[in-house]
Amino acid sequence: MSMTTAQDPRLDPRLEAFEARIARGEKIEPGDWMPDEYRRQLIRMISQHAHSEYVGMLPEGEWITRAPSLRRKMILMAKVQDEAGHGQYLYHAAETLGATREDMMDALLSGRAKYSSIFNYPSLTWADVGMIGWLVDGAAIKNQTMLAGCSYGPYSRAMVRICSEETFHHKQGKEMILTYAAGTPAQRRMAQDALNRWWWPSLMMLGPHDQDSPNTAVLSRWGIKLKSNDEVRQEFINEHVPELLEAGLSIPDPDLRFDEASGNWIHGPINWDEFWAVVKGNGPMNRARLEARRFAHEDGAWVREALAAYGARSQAQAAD
Amino acid sequence: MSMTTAQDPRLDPRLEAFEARIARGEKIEPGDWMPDEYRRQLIRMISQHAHSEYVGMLPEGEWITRAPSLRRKMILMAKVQDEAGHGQYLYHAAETLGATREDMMDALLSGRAKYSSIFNYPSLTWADVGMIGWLVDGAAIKNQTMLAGCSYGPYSRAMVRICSEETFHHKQGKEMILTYAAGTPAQRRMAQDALNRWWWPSLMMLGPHDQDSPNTAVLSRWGIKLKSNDEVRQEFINEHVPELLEAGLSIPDPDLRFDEASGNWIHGPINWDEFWAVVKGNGPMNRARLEARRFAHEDGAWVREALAAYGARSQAQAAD
Amino acid sequence: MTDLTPQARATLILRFTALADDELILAQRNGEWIGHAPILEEDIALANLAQDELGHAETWLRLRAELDGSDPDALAFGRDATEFRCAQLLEYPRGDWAFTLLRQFLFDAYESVWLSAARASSYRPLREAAEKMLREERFHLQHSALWIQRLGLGTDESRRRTQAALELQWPLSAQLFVPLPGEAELAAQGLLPDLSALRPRWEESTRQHLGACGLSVPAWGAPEDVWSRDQHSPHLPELLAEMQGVARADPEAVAW
Amino acid sequence: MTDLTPQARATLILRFTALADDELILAQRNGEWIGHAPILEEDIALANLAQDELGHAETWLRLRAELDGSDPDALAFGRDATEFRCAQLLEYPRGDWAFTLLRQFLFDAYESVWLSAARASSYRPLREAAEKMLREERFHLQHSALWIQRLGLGTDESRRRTQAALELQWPLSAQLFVPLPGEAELAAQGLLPDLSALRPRWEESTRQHLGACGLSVPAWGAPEDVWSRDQHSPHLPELLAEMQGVARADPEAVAW
Repeated sequence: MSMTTAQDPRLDPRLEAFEARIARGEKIEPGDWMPDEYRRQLIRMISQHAHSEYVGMLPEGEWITRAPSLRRKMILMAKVQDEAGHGQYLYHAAETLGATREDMMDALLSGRAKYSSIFNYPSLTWADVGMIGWLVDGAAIKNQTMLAGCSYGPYSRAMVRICSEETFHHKQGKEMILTYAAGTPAQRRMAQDALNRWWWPSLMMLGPHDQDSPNTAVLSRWGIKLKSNDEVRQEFINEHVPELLEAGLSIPDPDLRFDEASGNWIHGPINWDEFWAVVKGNGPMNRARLEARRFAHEDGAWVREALAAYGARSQAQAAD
Repeated sequence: MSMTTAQDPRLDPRLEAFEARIARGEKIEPGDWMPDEYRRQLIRMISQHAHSEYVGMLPEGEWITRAPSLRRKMILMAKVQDEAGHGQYLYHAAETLGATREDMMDALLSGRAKYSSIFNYPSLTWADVGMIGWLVDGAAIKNQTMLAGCSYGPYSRAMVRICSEETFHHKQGKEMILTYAAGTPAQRRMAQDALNRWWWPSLMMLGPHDQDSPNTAVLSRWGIKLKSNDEVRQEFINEHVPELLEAGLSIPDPDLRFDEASGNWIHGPINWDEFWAVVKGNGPMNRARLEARRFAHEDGAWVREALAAYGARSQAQAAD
Repeated sequence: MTDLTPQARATLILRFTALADDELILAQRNGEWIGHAPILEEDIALANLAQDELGHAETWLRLRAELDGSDPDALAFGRDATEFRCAQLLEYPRGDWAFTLLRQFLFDAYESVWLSAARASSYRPLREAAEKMLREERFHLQHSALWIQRLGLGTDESRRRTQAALELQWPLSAQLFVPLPGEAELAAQGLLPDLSALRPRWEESTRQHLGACGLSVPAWGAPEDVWSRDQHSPHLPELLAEMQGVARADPEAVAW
Repeated sequence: MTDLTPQARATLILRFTALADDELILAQRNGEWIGHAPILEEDIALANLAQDELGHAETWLRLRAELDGSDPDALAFGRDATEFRCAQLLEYPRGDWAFTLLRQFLFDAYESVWLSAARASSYRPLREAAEKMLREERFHLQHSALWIQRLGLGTDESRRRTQAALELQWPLSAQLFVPLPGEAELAAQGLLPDLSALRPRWEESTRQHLGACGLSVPAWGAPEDVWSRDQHSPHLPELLAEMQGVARADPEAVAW
């Protein structure tokens, strides 16, 4: 049992200087002093974000083998590859804060770590790939654009890079859905059905309402989160609703309305029970995603062992 | 090194009685005296035949999951099930001669035992399932009808039972191809393509020409083989050529002609090089079939162990 | 039959679809084993099971057809994943022999209690179909229950594999008991079995057998983690791509 | 291009189809790994490989289209198994990591010698395409050759798996060198590489590397066991069912 009494971090004289730097818009870099809580919150957010990219390869990756044209297959492979790359940058960014890849992977595979709720929804038709690009990446971009301005240098720079790639994915997803919305009856049905299933999860993935979001206050003070979940969600809705309607699709929210005064599209009530169930990760789909990740991990154990053995052997030879 | 000099079996006094029984059309039964060579030839033939049923589940079985209607799926499952059942009867028939299932399975999986060359051709389209039923089962029936009259009781009775089921499969295959031959352009193309690929292998599966068939003489004397390969092949051709032509399909043999004098359809030269290559079993497809059998066998090892352990446990409990 | 309300008719159609889809998808998974079972006798047994299941699927689709004039083949081979109403338990890949036989056991036990209750339905076609299927189903349940015994009480390896399958399948099984829209009303009217009454019966009998076979039943998930039957796993579209590929490749075909 | 004889044109079309099909099918198999590789870095590497291969397939289909006006997508997604001209080596399921990387190595080595020779073709579009692809291909070969080294010289387990893959794949590789109808004549005319001259070069370089990696190369099968490119394994229709399912499900679709 530890009996040390930690000094109240709010009394640390370095805190004032740190907060002043943030206020001036300076970036905090890996070697710089930072409060433990700042480090902890960042590791939590960045590793969750990395896991989301890693798990996020699955719902779309399943469709690589089924993409219906050479061009779509190529685009989708490149996109899932980008997601793997994003996972890589983000794991590196978390490592600059002292987290290790092994620990993070272990936390993911054991079910302790979270990842974005959105990836626990299954992709059931080919149009889901387009809808994920348009809505899910669209929502992600709003969030990432905000995070690109965050106070921690490595995270901010990773976000800048990721955002520019995501913008590309977003365009491709939109183009795909617009094609199908103007396509054959079967294609139109498929696009509408995908919208019906992905609309609400896309709103939810931006997080709980501000009053239910426990971390928002501290994250905002330290320049990690520059906007609230509800603000980001509103931006997402305002951009996407008119485009979806123009494509001739209907949005599965009977209460959705345009508010002249604020210039905002106002959505109806969100089913947060579903959100929390998905976030908590007990559902069958969560299990399936983690099973897939665990299977790939265990199935690849002998490869990683061979790699290590070969590396050791090469080093020994080089030392001779 | 064994120095025993076996007595010339042709001098065994029981041989004359044995051959007289066969001449009278009596069946030889498991307990009866029989020449070693009779036993050896029968074990060879029956176990090859059993293996053929067992391996023969594969080319059609692959299409169970892809059958395009509820009725066809049902028929195909029943058919492959029948093949498993035929394998069972035949392994039992070989066991009556002293062969063991383990030895036979080992001979198959190690590549020592042969099975019908026909199952080393792949099924590439759904129409192959129909064409296998019509041609391959059609050829098998000709052979099996002949074997139903053979002198060894258990083999003869297995053949009677198998033949009646095969007749059913043959009808179903024919009905399927007739449907497609009268169907859409794509269905017609598929049926013709299947005929192009299965015609020659079906002729070859009935075995080499009489002059190249080393076992025929002794098998015929002992009433095991009542007709030569060429006779059986001619029966097959005479029955199937008119039906295939009537279906509007063309047979991939430019030399095929009807001989008024004999009333036979005369086929062109058979590419026996291909036949021997397939029989010898070095080709990629042979390897794939045996891999599939070996995989199922190894993959099921733990199940068979559990079965044995459970059996031992139940026996022990019953003895308490 | 003629005095069904439109609502009752719609709900019956939905339930027959769910019944058919469970059987069809399970038949598909079991069909994958034919030719690849650990012993030749089980190739035969699995083929038997799969044929019975396919037969049940056809029966339910025909009961649906009597209500809406639909075509069973068009439903089986022409619908996309989102239009299916099977439970996810049936969608999962065949896995190993323990996975396949445990799923069979859990489903057979469910089907037995469902069919037993359906014999009391006020809808005669359902009553008659249930009566007929129940005879086959008892044999299925015997077969799968015996295998669970062999695997649970066989070797350490077989117990480990069966337990691992149970960890995944038990929470999935809850979806079998989620009522379809309108189903509770039809249960109250005596047209359909009451799923909430069946679940404890199913649970009691499966728990008892699993326990006797040395397996430990994991906890249920939270109630909100139980999905309705319009929520599928990504295994379903994969399965359908294989199952429907030939049928869909030639849209002009009138007969297969 | 205008002075090709009809026979030469037909043979070129056939060869471009074979080249495209090998790459397309390999891209499909490699694509199955994306999201499931043993380390995240290899998800990225495999995705790279698969994209390059798909790009090569498109290039070859475009070269074919210049000769017969065919539509690359229609060829990729509309043909049945019997119309494909890929080698069976590429059709086999992805297997384990050793199987995938060994196939990649054997195929990369083949592609490198083929493309090197094709730079001397008298058919300019082929010459130019080969020049361009060769740059990518050298990187592929480096990557797969390094992996064979790691696996062959890694652990006993990794060597065992790689050796098992080699037993199956080596005899299958012979099919890569079987000339298409009319191809020997075009080789003599300098339009296409001479496969019979390439085989010893390929064999020398692969044998040398495999040997250095502690792997033993099995014997070739008999000459008559080598199949022409219109003979496929049953893995091909299975692969195509998955690959073409969406594209074929809606025959009215003009754009995907």
